[in-house]
Amino acid sequence: MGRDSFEITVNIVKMFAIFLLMVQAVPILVWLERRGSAFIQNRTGPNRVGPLGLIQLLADAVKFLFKQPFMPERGVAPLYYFAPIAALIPGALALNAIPLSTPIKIEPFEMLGQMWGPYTFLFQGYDIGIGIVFILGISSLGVYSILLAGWGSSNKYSLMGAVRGAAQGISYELALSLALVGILMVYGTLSFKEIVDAQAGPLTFMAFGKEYVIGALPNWGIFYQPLGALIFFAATFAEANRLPFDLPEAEGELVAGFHTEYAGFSLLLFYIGEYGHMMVASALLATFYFGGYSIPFVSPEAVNAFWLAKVDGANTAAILTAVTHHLSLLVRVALFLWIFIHVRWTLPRFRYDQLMSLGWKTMLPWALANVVVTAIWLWLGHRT
Amino acid sequence: MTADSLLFFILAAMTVGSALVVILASNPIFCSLALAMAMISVAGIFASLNAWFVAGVQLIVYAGAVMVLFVMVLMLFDLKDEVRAFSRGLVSGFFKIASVAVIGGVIAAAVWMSTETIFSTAPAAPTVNATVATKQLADLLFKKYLFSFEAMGALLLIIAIGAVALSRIEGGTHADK
Amino acid sequence: MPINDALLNVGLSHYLILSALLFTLGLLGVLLRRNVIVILMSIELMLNAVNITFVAFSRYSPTANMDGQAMVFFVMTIAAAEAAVGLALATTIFKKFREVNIRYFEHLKG
Amino acid sequence: MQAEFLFAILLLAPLIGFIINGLRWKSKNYLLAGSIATGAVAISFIAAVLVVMKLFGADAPKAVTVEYFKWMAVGGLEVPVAFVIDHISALMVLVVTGVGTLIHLFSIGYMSHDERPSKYFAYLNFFLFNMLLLILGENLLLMFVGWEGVGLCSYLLIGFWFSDKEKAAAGMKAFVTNRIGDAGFLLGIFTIFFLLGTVSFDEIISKVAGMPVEVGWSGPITLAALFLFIGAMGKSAQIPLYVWLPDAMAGPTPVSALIHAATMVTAGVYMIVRLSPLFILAPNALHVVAVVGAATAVFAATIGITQFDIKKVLAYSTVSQLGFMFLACGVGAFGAAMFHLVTHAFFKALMFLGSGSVIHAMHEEQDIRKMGGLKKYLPITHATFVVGWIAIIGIPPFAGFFSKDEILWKAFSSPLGHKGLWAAGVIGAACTAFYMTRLMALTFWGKPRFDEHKTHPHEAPPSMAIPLIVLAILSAIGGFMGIPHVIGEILPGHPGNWLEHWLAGSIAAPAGEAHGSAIMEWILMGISVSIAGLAALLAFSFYVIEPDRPKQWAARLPGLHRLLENKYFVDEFYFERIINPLVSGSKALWAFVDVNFIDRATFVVGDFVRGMGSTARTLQTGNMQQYALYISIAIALMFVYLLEGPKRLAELFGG
Repeated sequence: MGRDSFEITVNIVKMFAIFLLMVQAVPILVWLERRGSAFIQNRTGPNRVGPLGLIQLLADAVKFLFKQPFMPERGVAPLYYFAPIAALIPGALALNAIPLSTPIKIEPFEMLGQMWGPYTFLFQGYDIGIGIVFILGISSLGVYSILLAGWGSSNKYSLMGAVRGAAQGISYELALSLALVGILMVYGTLSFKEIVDAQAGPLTFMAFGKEYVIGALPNWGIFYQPLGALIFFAATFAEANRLPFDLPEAEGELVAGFHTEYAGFSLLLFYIGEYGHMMVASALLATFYFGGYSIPFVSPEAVNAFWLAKVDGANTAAILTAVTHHLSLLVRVALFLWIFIHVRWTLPRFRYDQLMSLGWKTMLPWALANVVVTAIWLWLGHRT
Repeated sequence: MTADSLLFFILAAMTVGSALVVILASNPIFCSLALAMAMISVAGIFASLNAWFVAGVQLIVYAGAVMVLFVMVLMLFDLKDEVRAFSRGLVSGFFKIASVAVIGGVIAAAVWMSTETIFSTAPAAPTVNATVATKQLADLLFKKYLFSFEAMGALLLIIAIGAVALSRIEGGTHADK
Repeated sequence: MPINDALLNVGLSHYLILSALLFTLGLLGVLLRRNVIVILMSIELMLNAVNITFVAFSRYSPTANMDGQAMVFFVMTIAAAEAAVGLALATTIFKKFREVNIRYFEHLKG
Repeated sequence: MQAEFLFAILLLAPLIGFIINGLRWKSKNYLLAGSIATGAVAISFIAAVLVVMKLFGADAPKAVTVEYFKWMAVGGLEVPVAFVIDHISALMVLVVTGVGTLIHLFSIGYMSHDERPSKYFAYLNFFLFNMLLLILGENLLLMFVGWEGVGLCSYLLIGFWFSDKEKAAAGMKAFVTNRIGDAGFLLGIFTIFFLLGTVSFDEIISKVAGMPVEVGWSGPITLAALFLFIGAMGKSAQIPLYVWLPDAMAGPTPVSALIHAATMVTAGVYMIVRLSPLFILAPNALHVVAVVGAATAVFAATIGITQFDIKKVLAYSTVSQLGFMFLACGVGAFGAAMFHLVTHAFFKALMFLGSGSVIHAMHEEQDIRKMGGLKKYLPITHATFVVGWIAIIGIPPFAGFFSKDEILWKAFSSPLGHKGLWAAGVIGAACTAFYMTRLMALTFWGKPRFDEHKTHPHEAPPSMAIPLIVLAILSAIGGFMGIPHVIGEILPGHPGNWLEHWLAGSIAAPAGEAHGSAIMEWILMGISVSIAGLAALLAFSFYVIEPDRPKQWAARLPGLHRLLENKYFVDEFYFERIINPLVSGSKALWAFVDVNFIDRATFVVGDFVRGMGSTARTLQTGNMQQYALYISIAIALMFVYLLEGPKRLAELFGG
């Protein structure tokens, strides 16, 4: 009983912490987006409030919080108010399922006159065995927030945006899932941790029963699944409703799409949901195709040994090891987030028919081809 | 044990509650959203039965695709609250509810009588790692049930063609042309 | 205490009774509602009830038996197919009558 | 390579060819269609060779079996989709795919002027797929699927030029006649399943292994064997179900070569050889097989003497040769039957293709009275035809000699044999020699009887010549795989009877001592060869030296000639005695019984039902929820009944 409740408490705390992490990253990303877009468009961007305009975030947050919340007269209150909350759930749940660093093995120690541990602290919200399927299932729920918002606002533009968003979500989820099937076939597991572990060391190919090692490259998924990575990357844009796939909120056609009628805090929640989606996508991209939290060519044991030599106490070293790996993941996530932002301010928006034909006629067949080619490649690799 | 049973009762309550909303709500949009909720709860129930992969697929297929389709179609129809959501007819209504009650009662009674001690836990099979279980499932689907699996593929293709053909008809079943 | 026992030990029969409940609710929906789409949704409810029994039996069979879970996939496929055709039919009816009442299907009697 | 993989290629290559050509059935590009089809069969042939290689070697298995998936499981019957290649089917599969490839190649040239080449090649490929299913299927049901499939393809190809009513009717005749045989085959399968509880060849053979030989006529195994033989009769054109095969010549000639000479019609023989351990237990059934076979051999050969259509002659020859194979089966010489099947496939395919080449050259002329002297126009066709001719009349050392002679010897010496059977065989062989020589003489030798200014016969293109040459070589040397012991002993190196050795493990042999000595075999061999030679010489003198003699003889024996020329009036007999009485009887029944009794009864029933219906019609409101209500009420009642609801309620409340 004691053990269970401790576990439950730890998990709840972790989930909450990761949720907060997601929320707290949003202002930084907003700032980055504004500065970045200004940089791309040869403008200055926010630069008055605080150094580099950093305090602008705080001002924005205050503005959002103090705006008067209101609802369209003929809106459907339960749906209208639930939609922004629903926008947060998939992102937060998905981010919780991704391992953000190596597990921390805490040796027994004494604190407050009591022995604690040993305990293995997982650096993720919860370890769910079927990680990939879970992520797909959760992210497929993302369209509900758009649909609810669209219907609840009782606004023509909102509804059109919502229907567009739903159709787009369903369409691109196919390509997304099929791209992940390739990963599934290569690694033969649904668990994120095992996928990350499998990407350690130098690049190792199996061909006709023989092993070929390419020492200069890390053993990352992108070398096994280049096409899959491309499709996954493109589909995540559509799933996150980012430009060039932001048809649901196309401001030129639909005012602001599904969140036309939202303002203030509830609009902020939508933003958090969108950025959360991007964060999840970046973390997944890093996990599946770029080695996750692992550091190229350096094993976690080596990092641990390094910290053991620097500091005293195994637990401190273990924590520092986890932090190091976490930073390694964060570097990748930041890089991908920047790519998300850069693409948004570089590419024009698709037309709706182009979007659909890209999804169904280009990405889906290629994703299928990727699955078939992967199957043949694996079959060839393991036969002599 | 307590945490598990608590989870089950919460999920069961959610499922039944959403199902009730599905059949009682007068606005079809609420019906469909409640059904989506029910699907998610059923996914939770699958998870509580250690059928992780099935739960995931339930989320992806039912909650993520089928229900979104329903909601989308309903939104496009722009249906308002229905004045008469239920079919009329006192006698047939009585028979309907009575027959359903009998079916439900009989199933419940059957479950009640079929297990020796109704509330004692049946010996559950040993739980296995989710990845291993998924592999077993794949083995079944791609070996034992391969033919059915392929047949399902053919069925889906036919359905896709049929649905497209149906929706391209102009003016419904009694078109003038 | 049987009641206490029933609350604390969740077993096969709990799932079966839940499934029976869902099934009857779905059946009620099919019999009573007038909106075609809601009827389709009630059918989905019934199919889900069946799925629960499949998975429950698979979990509580004495040997680790995954056949029940495999069946769920087939049920899901059928359900998806049924939803697709049902919605296409509903759309056709809607185009004609601007409503999706089940009574318009009486015209199919011929 | 993996056996699963090879079997899949072997079977699927023709199927894929069929699908491709079937999807582009409107195309008139005969070269592309033909290349696809030929390529598919060639791939199949290579796969077959690779599979058969597995059977060679010191520790090679006796059979390679591959099971793909369960087809059906009903009660005690479990039928997997499994394929087997053993020493019997190896022989057959090589012949079918090998000869099939050559005939496909030949067809490219032959069908070059046709309207629908894609359809033709699609059918041909589909035929091969079904044939392979028939040969390789590991159980009777799978074999039956192939059996029906080849029947269907045969029907489609006989009636390929269906705009001609007669040809369409020929297809129908083949189909219907085959159905009679198929019913017998199906009954045979049922009997076997009833008897042994299985349809798998392997299990059938292992189950009958220990059974005693059945004496008498009413034993279950005899019954099963006779039923199966009826099936074989239909497919392999034996008396009395042979009538469809001569008419089947309405189809394109390569089809006649492939389906109605080399492969499909031998399916009956193959089936009996396959089940030889079962047949050997029913000597009475085997006697029937032998007598029917011998009778067919003689009967068809005598008809062949008077026919004037080049393909009809060959068709009757095929029927007659099939009779020889059944004769071999009937005397328990299953190896000899297989041997003759293989050599016959070579030389009869050769002769059919040769006749195709002749018909092609003569602009669709099939009457040999209007040919003659084609030797100088068609040198390659003539040369290869000569090889086939020598092979079929049994002149050593060509293929036909070895196989036919082995059959005759076995008919004489086997414990199941009889001198009468041997004599019938010799007469059949003599007739064969006579009519084949006649065919040669009328077609290729003598003076041209067609207008040389109007018709310009031309030699076949290479795509048609190559198959002819390859088949001629095979017809010439094919016999060496089964050299009789007596000849082997005097040859240098003492070659053994390779085929007999190869098949020994897979087929059954009759119990009992063979009678007759080596000297006897030499004498009989001499007799049969010399009789055949004499018959050939006689025909040569009749048709080349003194072309008037046949007419005189026909005038001298008008009755016999009329009988033979009209094929013993069998078709007429069937029409007069079976079909017409059936039709008129049915008419009488219709006029009296049907109108007066059955119609009355049905009207009464109909009125009753209509009355019921108009009452029940009110139930069909079109209201789907009402329908659902009926269903749910029915389910509720069913549940209550199944769970003994009333009883339980009574228990609950009554005490």
